[in-house]
Amino acid sequence: MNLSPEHLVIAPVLIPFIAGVLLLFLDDRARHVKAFVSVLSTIVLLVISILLLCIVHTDNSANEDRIAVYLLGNWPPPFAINLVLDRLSSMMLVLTAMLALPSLVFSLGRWHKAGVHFHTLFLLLLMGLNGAFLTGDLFNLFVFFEVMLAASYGLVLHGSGLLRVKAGLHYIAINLVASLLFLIGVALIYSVTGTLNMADLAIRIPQINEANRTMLESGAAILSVAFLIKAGMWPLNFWLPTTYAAAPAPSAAIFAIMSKVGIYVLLRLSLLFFGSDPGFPESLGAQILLYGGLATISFGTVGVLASQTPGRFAGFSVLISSGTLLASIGLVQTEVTAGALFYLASSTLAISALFMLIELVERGQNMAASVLAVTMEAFGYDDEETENEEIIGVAIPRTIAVLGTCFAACTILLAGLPPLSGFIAKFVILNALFSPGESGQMHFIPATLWWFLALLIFSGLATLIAMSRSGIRTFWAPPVDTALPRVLLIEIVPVAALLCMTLVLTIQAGPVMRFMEATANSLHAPRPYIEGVMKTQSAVLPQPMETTE
Amino acid sequence: MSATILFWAVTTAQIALGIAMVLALARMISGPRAQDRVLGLDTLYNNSMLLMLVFGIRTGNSLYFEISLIIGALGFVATVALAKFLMRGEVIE
Amino acid sequence: MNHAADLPIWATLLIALFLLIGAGLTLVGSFGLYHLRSFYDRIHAPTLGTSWGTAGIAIASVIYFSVVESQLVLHQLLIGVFVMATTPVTLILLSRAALYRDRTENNRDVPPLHPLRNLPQASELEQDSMATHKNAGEEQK
Amino acid sequence: MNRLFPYPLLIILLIITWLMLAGFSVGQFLLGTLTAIIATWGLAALHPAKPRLRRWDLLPRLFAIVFYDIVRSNIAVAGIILHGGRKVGKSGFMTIPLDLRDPMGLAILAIIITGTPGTAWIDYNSARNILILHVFDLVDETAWLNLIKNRYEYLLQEIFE
Amino acid sequence: MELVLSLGIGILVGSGVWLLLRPRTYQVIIGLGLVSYAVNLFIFSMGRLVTDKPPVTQAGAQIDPTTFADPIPQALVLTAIVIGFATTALFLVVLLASRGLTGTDHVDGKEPDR
Amino acid sequence: MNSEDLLYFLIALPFAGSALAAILPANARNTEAWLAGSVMIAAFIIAAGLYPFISEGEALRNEIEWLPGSGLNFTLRMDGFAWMFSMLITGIGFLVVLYARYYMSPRDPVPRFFSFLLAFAGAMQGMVIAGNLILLAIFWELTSIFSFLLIGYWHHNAAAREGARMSLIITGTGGLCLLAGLILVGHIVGSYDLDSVLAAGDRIREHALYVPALVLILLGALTKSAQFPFHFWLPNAMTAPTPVSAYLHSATMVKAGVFLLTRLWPVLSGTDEWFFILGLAGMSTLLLSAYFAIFQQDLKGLLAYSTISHLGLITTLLSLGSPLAAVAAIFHMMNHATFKASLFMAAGIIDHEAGTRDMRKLSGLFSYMPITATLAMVASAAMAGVPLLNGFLSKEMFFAETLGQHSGSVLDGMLPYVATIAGAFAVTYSVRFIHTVFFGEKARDLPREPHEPPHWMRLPIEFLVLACLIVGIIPGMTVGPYLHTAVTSVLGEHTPQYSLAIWHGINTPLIMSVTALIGGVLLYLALKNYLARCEDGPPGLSHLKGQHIFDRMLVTLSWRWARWLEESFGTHRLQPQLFLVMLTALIAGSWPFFGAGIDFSSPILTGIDPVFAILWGIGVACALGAAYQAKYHRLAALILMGGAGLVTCITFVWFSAPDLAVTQLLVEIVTTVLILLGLRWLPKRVAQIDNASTPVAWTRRFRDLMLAVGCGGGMALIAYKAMTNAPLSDSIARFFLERAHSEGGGNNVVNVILVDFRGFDTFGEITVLGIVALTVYALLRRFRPAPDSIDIPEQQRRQNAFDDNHPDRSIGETVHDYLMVPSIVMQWMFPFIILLAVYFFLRGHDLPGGGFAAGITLAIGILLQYLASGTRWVEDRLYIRPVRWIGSGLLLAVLTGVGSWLFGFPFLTSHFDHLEIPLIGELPVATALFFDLGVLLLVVGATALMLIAIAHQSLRSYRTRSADTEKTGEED
Ligand code: NA
Ligand code: NA
Repeated sequence: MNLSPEHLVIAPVLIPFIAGVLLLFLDDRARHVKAFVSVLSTIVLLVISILLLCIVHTDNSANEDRIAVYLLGNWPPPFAINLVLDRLSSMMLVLTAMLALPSLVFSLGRWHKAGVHFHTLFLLLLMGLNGAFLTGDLFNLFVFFEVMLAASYGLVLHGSGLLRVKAGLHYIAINLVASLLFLIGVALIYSVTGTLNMADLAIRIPQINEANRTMLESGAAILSVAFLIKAGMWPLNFWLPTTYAAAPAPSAAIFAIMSKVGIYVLLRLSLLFFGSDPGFPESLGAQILLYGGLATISFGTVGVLASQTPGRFAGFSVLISSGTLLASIGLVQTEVTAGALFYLASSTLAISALFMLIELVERGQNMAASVLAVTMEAFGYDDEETENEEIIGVAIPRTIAVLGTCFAACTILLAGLPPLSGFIAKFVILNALFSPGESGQMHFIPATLWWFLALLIFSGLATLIAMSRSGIRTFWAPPVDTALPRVLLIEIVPVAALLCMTLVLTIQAGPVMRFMEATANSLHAPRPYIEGVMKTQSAVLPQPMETTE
Repeated sequence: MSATILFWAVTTAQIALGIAMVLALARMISGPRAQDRVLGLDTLYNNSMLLMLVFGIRTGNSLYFEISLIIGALGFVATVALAKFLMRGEVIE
Repeated sequence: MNHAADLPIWATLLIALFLLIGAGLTLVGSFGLYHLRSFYDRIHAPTLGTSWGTAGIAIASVIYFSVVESQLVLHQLLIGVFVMATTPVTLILLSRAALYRDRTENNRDVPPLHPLRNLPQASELEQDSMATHKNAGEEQK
Repeated sequence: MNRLFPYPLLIILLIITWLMLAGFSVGQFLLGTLTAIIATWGLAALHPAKPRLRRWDLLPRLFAIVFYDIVRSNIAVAGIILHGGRKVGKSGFMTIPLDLRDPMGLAILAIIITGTPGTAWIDYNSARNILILHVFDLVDETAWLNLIKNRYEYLLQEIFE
Repeated sequence: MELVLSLGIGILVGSGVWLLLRPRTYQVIIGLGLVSYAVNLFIFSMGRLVTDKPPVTQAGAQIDPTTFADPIPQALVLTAIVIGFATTALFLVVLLASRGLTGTDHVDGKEPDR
Repeated sequence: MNSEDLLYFLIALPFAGSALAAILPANARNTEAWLAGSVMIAAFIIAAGLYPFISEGEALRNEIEWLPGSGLNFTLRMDGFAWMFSMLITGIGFLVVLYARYYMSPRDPVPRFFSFLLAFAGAMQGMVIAGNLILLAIFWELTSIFSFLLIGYWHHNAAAREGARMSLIITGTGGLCLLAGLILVGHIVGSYDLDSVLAAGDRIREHALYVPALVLILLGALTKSAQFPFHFWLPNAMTAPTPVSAYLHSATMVKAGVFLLTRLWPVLSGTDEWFFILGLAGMSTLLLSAYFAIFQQDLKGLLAYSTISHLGLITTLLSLGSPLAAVAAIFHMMNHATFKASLFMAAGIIDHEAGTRDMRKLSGLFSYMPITATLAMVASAAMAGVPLLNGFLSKEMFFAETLGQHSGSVLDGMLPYVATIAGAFAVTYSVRFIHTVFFGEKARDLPREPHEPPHWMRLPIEFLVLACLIVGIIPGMTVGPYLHTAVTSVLGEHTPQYSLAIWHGINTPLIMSVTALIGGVLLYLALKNYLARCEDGPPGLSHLKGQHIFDRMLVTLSWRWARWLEESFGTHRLQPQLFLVMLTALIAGSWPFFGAGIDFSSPILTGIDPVFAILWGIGVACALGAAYQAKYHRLAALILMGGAGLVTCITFVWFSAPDLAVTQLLVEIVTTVLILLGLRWLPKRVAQIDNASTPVAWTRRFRDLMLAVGCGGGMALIAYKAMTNAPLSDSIARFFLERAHSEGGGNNVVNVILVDFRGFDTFGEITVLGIVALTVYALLRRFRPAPDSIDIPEQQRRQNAFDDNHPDRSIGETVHDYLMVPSIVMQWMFPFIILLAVYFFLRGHDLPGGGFAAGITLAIGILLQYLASGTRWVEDRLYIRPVRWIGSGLLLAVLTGVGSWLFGFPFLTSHFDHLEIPLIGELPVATALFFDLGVLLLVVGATALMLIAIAHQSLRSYRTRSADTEKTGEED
């Protein structure tokens, strides 16, 4: 097979897809084979994602923009669909794979047995995520959003149960409405631009006449609402903590990246479509992102304090993370964007680890398990899925100590305390807000920045208060009758691995930030991206066949 | 001449079918029983199938034929399901 | 009306005739559906549309396209065949459902479950209909 | 052979259907044959009771009769609807004991009765072989009985039994 | 025609939105259905309304793009219809599961407090 | 190795030791102590060895690039001041380790203790030698975290947990504020490098952001150093093991605040803001805490308040802004560390030996432990500021400084008096400590029989007390040069002349000292009897405990208010969420029009066709009817929705989209059946007129109605505007129309777009369908019907009962009769439907149809068999494995796409050719057909899977029902 490197770009979409589909041919009892195939493909995915990142970014390429464009069906841009690999998308791919592998391994402990087709759904979720990050076409983005959402519905509902079904119902209803808004927005944009390719849109939008401009803005605004729902902006985000808390732990762990898809799209499209407009930073859209982000941080903070279960707490942490990112995007400054990207990576890893950890800790209280048991018992028919619940791996000694350490690490990460990457992330954002030196030096700092500063600090504090509250209750003052949670090695290793990644992020903060800065620079100056896409030529045939151009 | 005759015939037929659809709708809305509504829907399907056939004549284009074919061959499935629901309380036993 | 002007007048007239017959019958049928008072009367009405209503318009279409395309185009007739075959299914099912519902509601205008016997007394109908049927069955035996 | 072509008559009908849909050409004939064979396999999988057509030569006659009756009853019913009041006083149920037992024959009878305006197949009791009809214009019950028994059932019995 | 269709879309959306805001899951699914129709029509109408110009070309003929309806919105609607079908089915099953587990068909899984 | 590199060892050693300590076995008390002691002493030796490099006022610097882009580097910088702290941290650290070896019980999990202690030492060390403000903040927060862990060491004790948490929250908050403040400083200076910052004092003080930065930094420092009003965490932290208190709460942790103030003193001090904020905090802390200390009954509590008070003294000194005061502050930091550490250790010994720290119980211990008592007395004297001890020297310098003029304010004027009174209080509590514990009659009912501790345990105290004495008597010869190095490194060229003599002659400070001494003793005598019995805490203020206020505030803020806010600004209900979503969308979508308005001037209108208008009249009626009926007449609503779908479908035909119409119609049919299948499981609902007719309900409905009207109106407007907009000439549609046939091999442009130009969309779309089918299937495997819908439907019950009650009928005969004719027709329709499916599939590329339509058609065919004959009947005959269909479809689609790689083309590149087949003629064959076949297979599989999965629920609940019946016996 002619596997020239350019086909690597589509591999993040195809690998999970093919693996997931092949699993459909395996019997449900061949669980070990299924597990092997899906873990293996996720490892391959991780390797390829890292390779792709290396293709678009090497340390000495920080000042040039390398992109790889993949023309699906070999049709020339901007007519058909293409995939575009740039720094941002490759970073999101790596992040996705980095979350996927631990979540998947974690699920092997017990969750993948809680229902059928877990691995397929999981892999197809990865396909949806990767497709959404790679695609350079607005409608294709919708399609991959739907792939991702459909799989996420399946993963939220995985194992069924009252909580999950109730949460799933709300989640699905709201996301269905969001999808409809997405369609309306895309349709309006198409009606005034006549194109769907993102790069082409970036060229056409500034040239639109005044009458159509209103329509375009209306479409873009409706589209943004769809993205903001997914990103979890207040007041469109009440479903999020409930859903994430109800979702099975490995699902929630991979969902940590899902709210970031909304952020990713907002960041990419707003800068691509409107970034060339010098008035954009002061525009209403940017302001809404900024203030909405601040409101979201506030609400997340309040929720973090008010949450009674760790799951909801983690859900509200997602909101804080989203709010911070939205507000950062709303500031439309390259430095802030770079900081926000670092924050995105760090907080995603931390939240993912937290969701898995919570389940392990709660296992002591035996809540999740009992919910599952009730469902299975209530409806008479025996379930072959749960019959053979044998232990894979070894239960680890000093469980509480290990869990406690991980919990502490999560607290530190989410509260933005040193020494893990949560601190660095918060610092780089704050530092960018008050960018020292050269251009900075503003004697007047706008009130919003103060608010942002205060909220960043206060949200960290609230996280600290809430997590110390529950951490102390869980680890330091365990109720008498709590059984020691039975935690398997393959469940705690993923958590530890994610936390170690944040440590790596901290230690390697320099190179990582250089990458983020380069990413932010290309986002804010998308000319090379646009030209790179538009100039891509179709492959010419070795043997004569009708070609394009 | 041909064109005029055909135009009037087609227009009359379309309007007649349109009115027929309205009448079917009236039955769908007024009921009074579920079976009346189902009957109304079935008639609406059939009338619209005819409308599409006439539309095909009007446009001289046979591309719209499939839609009539589908209503004709498969449109009854929905009605069957509705009727069975009324009769058995369950669509598939 | 792309090709309308090219049509020979006989074809035009035939087409117009069948169109009007078909549409007219369909309209009458739908009017009946709307107008008639009892459900069992109403089920007769739409068959106007599904029989000659459909046939008329399908024939008009066949003539039109056969003349325009100068070859025999018959596929519209298939529609008529399918409609003819499937309409009874829906009507049978529907009327049976209506009958069932009317019987469980002790509607006196419908035939009894045992058509060879007389209608049961009103007093019996008020009771559990199942019991009534049971008695009826035994008596018959 | 039987497994490959389980329903020869059906295959022919299907090929005709295909040709009507896709147009008449040699290619379409071959394609249609192939499709028809596959389609009959679909039916064969369900293995429904296989109808035995004893007198298929009577089929055209049946069709002609039905065609005529439908035209006639269209006119009749349309007339009643247009002239009659809201409630058709003459409509009503009637019970007909049947002799025909073949399911396919019964199905065709039901299609004829229901497809023809003015009569509707309401209920059928297989144990007693009794049919309940609803007749739109029930002036002369024996005429209807005659129509069903002698005009349709007789022919169908000839064809199928 | 534009006026008729846009009014139609508007009323479909209005009815659908009203139903989406109702407390019973069944109302919501019907609402989703109505809004889906409207959105499909909306996307479709972005290609402008042209009668009798289906985007089916003639083999070998010279192609004048103005003589065909815009095929892109149609392709998008097709995708949207399929996805809408899938999600409707899913929502239906989830509402059934919710009804089964909670015993109620209220969207929140419990009857509102009186 | 360079001396600079040794700086890393100062930090790395403790952390490495900490990691090692953590993995040692639980009972390795001696190994742990040896390890920790070695680390401390090694670090001490390294630090000591570095003195020559910094004694000349130079700073040792070392830097590793970390995050250069943001100005954060791993910069270490040791000057005299940092060196002094390094010595305290490692030196006292060593003594504490030694002490802890004997203090900790063999049952305690010591690996954790020593691990945390070493980590804390490392963090503290890092904090003092950080050469970058952000690095400093990092280590600062680390000290908070490790101190939290140390305070909560005995976490089975609720007080320890609470104390630990409080300290973490307060110092953590302070740390975050500090970070913000330091970032502001970095903003002003343009660098976080300590050297650059220290060189930019004037710029900082003149900058507009000086005050916010100052306030934020002071918040950090004051919380850490337990200054009023943030002092209350410290007494609560006394639940920590005593070695921890001796280390953290005398020498290290609490000193971090004043360390920072001193570190930044050159750039921040000297302004009014500095003086007032810091002075007020320092003076009130100094006085109040000394007063509070008097009334403590817990030994460690007394020491804790004393510590706070002394830190207040240091803060006050720093607030004054004069270099001499700074000298005094630095000096007092050292002195306080020595005497307070020894006092804590002594208190620990008393607690350890006597079993209590309650001064009401302790009495006359001198006779049991004379040596310890003596040592404690000397240290207390130092604390009280008795001459010949180190505490006296720095206190004299303090008194002297209070007399100077600093800002001429009232605060300034009050200062000497406050200082003297606080001094007197210090004497009082020191005397009380000694007198109560060691003198008086022998305590009788002590939990344990007290005696001298092991000698090694006392050694650290002896050592520290010796230091107090030596420094107190010959300061110039001992501590003098080092202090000078420290002072110079802070004050640089501003270093004042000062002398460390014991005797300065009789001057005002001496008189103040004497006054304080005498006054303090007198006060003790006056209060002696009261104190012997009183409750913990000062009279009248005992209920006013910072802890309670803090707890209350925390609960109110972080719980009650938070929950109220969450409930007020959030919701758990779906309806408000959807309302907000749609309201937001409405506002977002219409906002651009408010500015620009809507221009209807040049619409491209096509004339209104009356039939089309009638059609939409029907559509509208159906939509409204469905909306109206959906609550109580579900079936009617479904039927009406079907009507609206039909109108939609016709509209597609009308405006040239036959493909859409076909698909819409087929989907419509399947959806109707699907919803009907579900309807069986929904609860019976009968219309209740009075239901929710309250004003609230009406308001809500009105509100919803308004939103519905708004959304509908908005959509109508936008749709109208878009439809009447002039078509674009440069739309990408042109490309597709022109090339569909020539390059895509198909005449049906929509289909060519779907399977070729935008085949990737279809690829995703079928994936969605597949995923949903799998999810539906998975969810329904766990389906549990509600109790009231578990029974078979009433119709079936009646019909079965009827059959049952008739001897000539068998069960199921009614339904058999009922379905006999329809099911024959439906069965015989099956081959025709298969034929139609093939037809739609094959012609799709050129004419309306395609894989999706074909797939649904086939699925409808299968569905029809289920409708006709029931699940069992069909499944006895047709062995459908929908998941395999789904898998095959998706696989075929992807393989078709991947196939193009073989020829070196991207995914989904299609190829087509016109094959010349004998008899049939030219046949266009496109690879896209295989892709479309994949679509077909998937659609059949997915649709069948969903429908069958729902249909199976009836069977499954039937099975459950019969199982139940067996258990409970026959029903009636
Ligand atoms: Na999300
Ligand atoms: Na009839």
